[in-house]
Amino acid sequence: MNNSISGPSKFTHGLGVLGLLLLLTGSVMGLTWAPPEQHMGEVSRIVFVHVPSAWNCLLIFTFACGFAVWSLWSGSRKADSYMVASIEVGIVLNGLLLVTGMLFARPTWGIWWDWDVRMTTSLISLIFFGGVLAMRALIDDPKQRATWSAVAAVIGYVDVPLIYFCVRWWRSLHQVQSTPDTMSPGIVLPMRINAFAILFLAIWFLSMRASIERNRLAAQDVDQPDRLLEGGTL
Amino acid sequence: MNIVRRVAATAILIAQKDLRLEWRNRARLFSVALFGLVVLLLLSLAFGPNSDDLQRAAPGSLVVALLFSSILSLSESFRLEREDSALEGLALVPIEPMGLFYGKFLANTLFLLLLAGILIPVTVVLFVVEADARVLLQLTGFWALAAVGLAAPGTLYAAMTSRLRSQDVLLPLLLFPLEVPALIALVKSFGFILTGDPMEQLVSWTKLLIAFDLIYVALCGVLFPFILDEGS
Amino acid sequence: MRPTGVIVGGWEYIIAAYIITSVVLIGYATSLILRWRSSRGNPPR
Amino acid sequence: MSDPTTVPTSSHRSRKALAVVALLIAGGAFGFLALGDIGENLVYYYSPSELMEKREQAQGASVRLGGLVATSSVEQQNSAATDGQASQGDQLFLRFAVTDGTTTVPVEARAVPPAMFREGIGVVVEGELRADGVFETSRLMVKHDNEYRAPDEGEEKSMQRLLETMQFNTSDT
Repeated sequence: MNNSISGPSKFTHGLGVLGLLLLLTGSVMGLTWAPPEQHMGEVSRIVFVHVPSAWNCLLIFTFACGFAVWSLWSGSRKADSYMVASIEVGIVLNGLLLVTGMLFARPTWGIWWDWDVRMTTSLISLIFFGGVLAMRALIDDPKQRATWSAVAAVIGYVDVPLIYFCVRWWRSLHQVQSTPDTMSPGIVLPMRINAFAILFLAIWFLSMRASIERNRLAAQDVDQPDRLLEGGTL
Repeated sequence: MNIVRRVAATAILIAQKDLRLEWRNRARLFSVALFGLVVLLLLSLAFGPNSDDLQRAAPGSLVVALLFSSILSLSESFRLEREDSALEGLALVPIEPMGLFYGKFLANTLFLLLLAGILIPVTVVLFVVEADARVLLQLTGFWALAAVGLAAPGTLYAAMTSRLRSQDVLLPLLLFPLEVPALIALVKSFGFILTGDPMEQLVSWTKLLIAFDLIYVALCGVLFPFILDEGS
Repeated sequence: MRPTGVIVGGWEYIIAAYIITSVVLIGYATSLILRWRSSRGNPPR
Repeated sequence: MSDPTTVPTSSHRSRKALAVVALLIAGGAFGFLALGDIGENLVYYYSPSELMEKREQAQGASVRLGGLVATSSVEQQNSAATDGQASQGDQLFLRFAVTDGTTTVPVEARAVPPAMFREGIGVVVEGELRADGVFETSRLMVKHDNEYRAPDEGEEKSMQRLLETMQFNTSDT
């Protein structure tokens, strides 16, 4: 058993810093250099935080599902630590996408909230994955915690593809996804920069959160050496 | 194909066992149904006494009462197994884990159907809705579809949360978000059944419910063996 | 007056969105660093 | 299952096969959600044609109507509305018509429209169809398309392109 302290690698720390710098660049570009949209005016600048959060939220929940499957398959602690990290980071981005979405919806659509499919499914994922974290907090045995939260996460993931595709499958208030073809280049560029920025930041978040989880588990092993006999693999 | 037969045999055995236990201890059905009735009573008082308001609130109230009492019944369903470590016992016997799940699931679904048999007529009375036998049957049929989609993740989560502290909070916290599509489909279709379906949408909602049922029933069956492995 | 179809102003929404985003991201990063420090060191909790 | 010491047996393998079959069923159901004609009917709002087809039954029920604001149909009723001070809900602020290219429904809105409201933009209105065929609403939402263009790049969009915003033929996409 490896009891050394776990932490992000130098490369990951670098990625985090790069993400931060990119986010500053993209946001400043978005707030000043990018043109206002022809009808939305200045308010369109909210896309530069809303859309990147949304993309990365869905991506990271997808990671969570992948890690959950890996965790079920192998029982590896690493998989479990990355799964809980992805769920937590996904929740943060999920919250951001909802709040920025509401701030975007009020001036453009005229409402803060409406129960269309996009908004409903996005709220479901937030509540559900929050529930998974709540469940984890109540389980003491690490192996049991890993398995059960992985099982819950896989089922809850059913909602995530719905968030992405619902606007294409069903009529909704939210418009369908934009593509570079439907946007001016001046709007596409800051959005891309911010998308990568939040992705890099999220990778640093994931790595940090997963390290915390592994450190805590290692500390628990020292506390209760009999657990080691059951064979927690790292 | 052998495996399918073994899973089915296990499922039937477990469902029989559960239903027999249920029948011997009818107090459980009684108390869960009574809880549903209390919810209906509270909601009808909250929305009433104007009969127009009541009728408008009827579909939603029925769904809420059904969901609340379902949670009670689901969380009860693993209590017995936990109290005598019976689940661990079952896991030791060479039994098909998937069969164990589908047996529990079957028993829970039937129990939820029984619940509807009590709550639906009461709703019709308390919420002064006009309904003939055909409408009652349609309502029950829709609930049956939703009950399948509720019982599958419900059984799985109940198996997990029954062994945790504060399961009473966790089960609804995990289950209700999953059930939102089913809940919307139910409220809509109950509404259409009770007050008419001008746009002929009932079929689409049925398809949606069936799709969700298939997803949850299949997925939960695959995942259940994992929690059984993690037994004690 | 006929609606023009163009949103004028609305900076309060934009500022709110960017401030909330930065506060959430910075807050989460801080909480991670703090939790990582306490997880790393001395015997548990 | 995760125990590496167990030797895979035939029942092990058949269990795995069963799990794969179950996953395929789940995936198939998901595909059905995507490709089945569910979306067409399971609607968040009706098109003017759909609403008028079922005119008798729809009257008096609370429904959502979605469509494009018809050309030169906008009529401001109450100039006090524009300063944003007037209370919403009771006063009639706006008359316009909602169209899907074939059918047009007149709308009376008792709500201050969002600033993006204009001719040719998509709207979703919540309310009811009166007996005189006018749709009465107090909740007016704008549904814009997925285009983000700088002011100088804006070009006149065809009716066809505008109608795509409303996703009336969702099953074709």
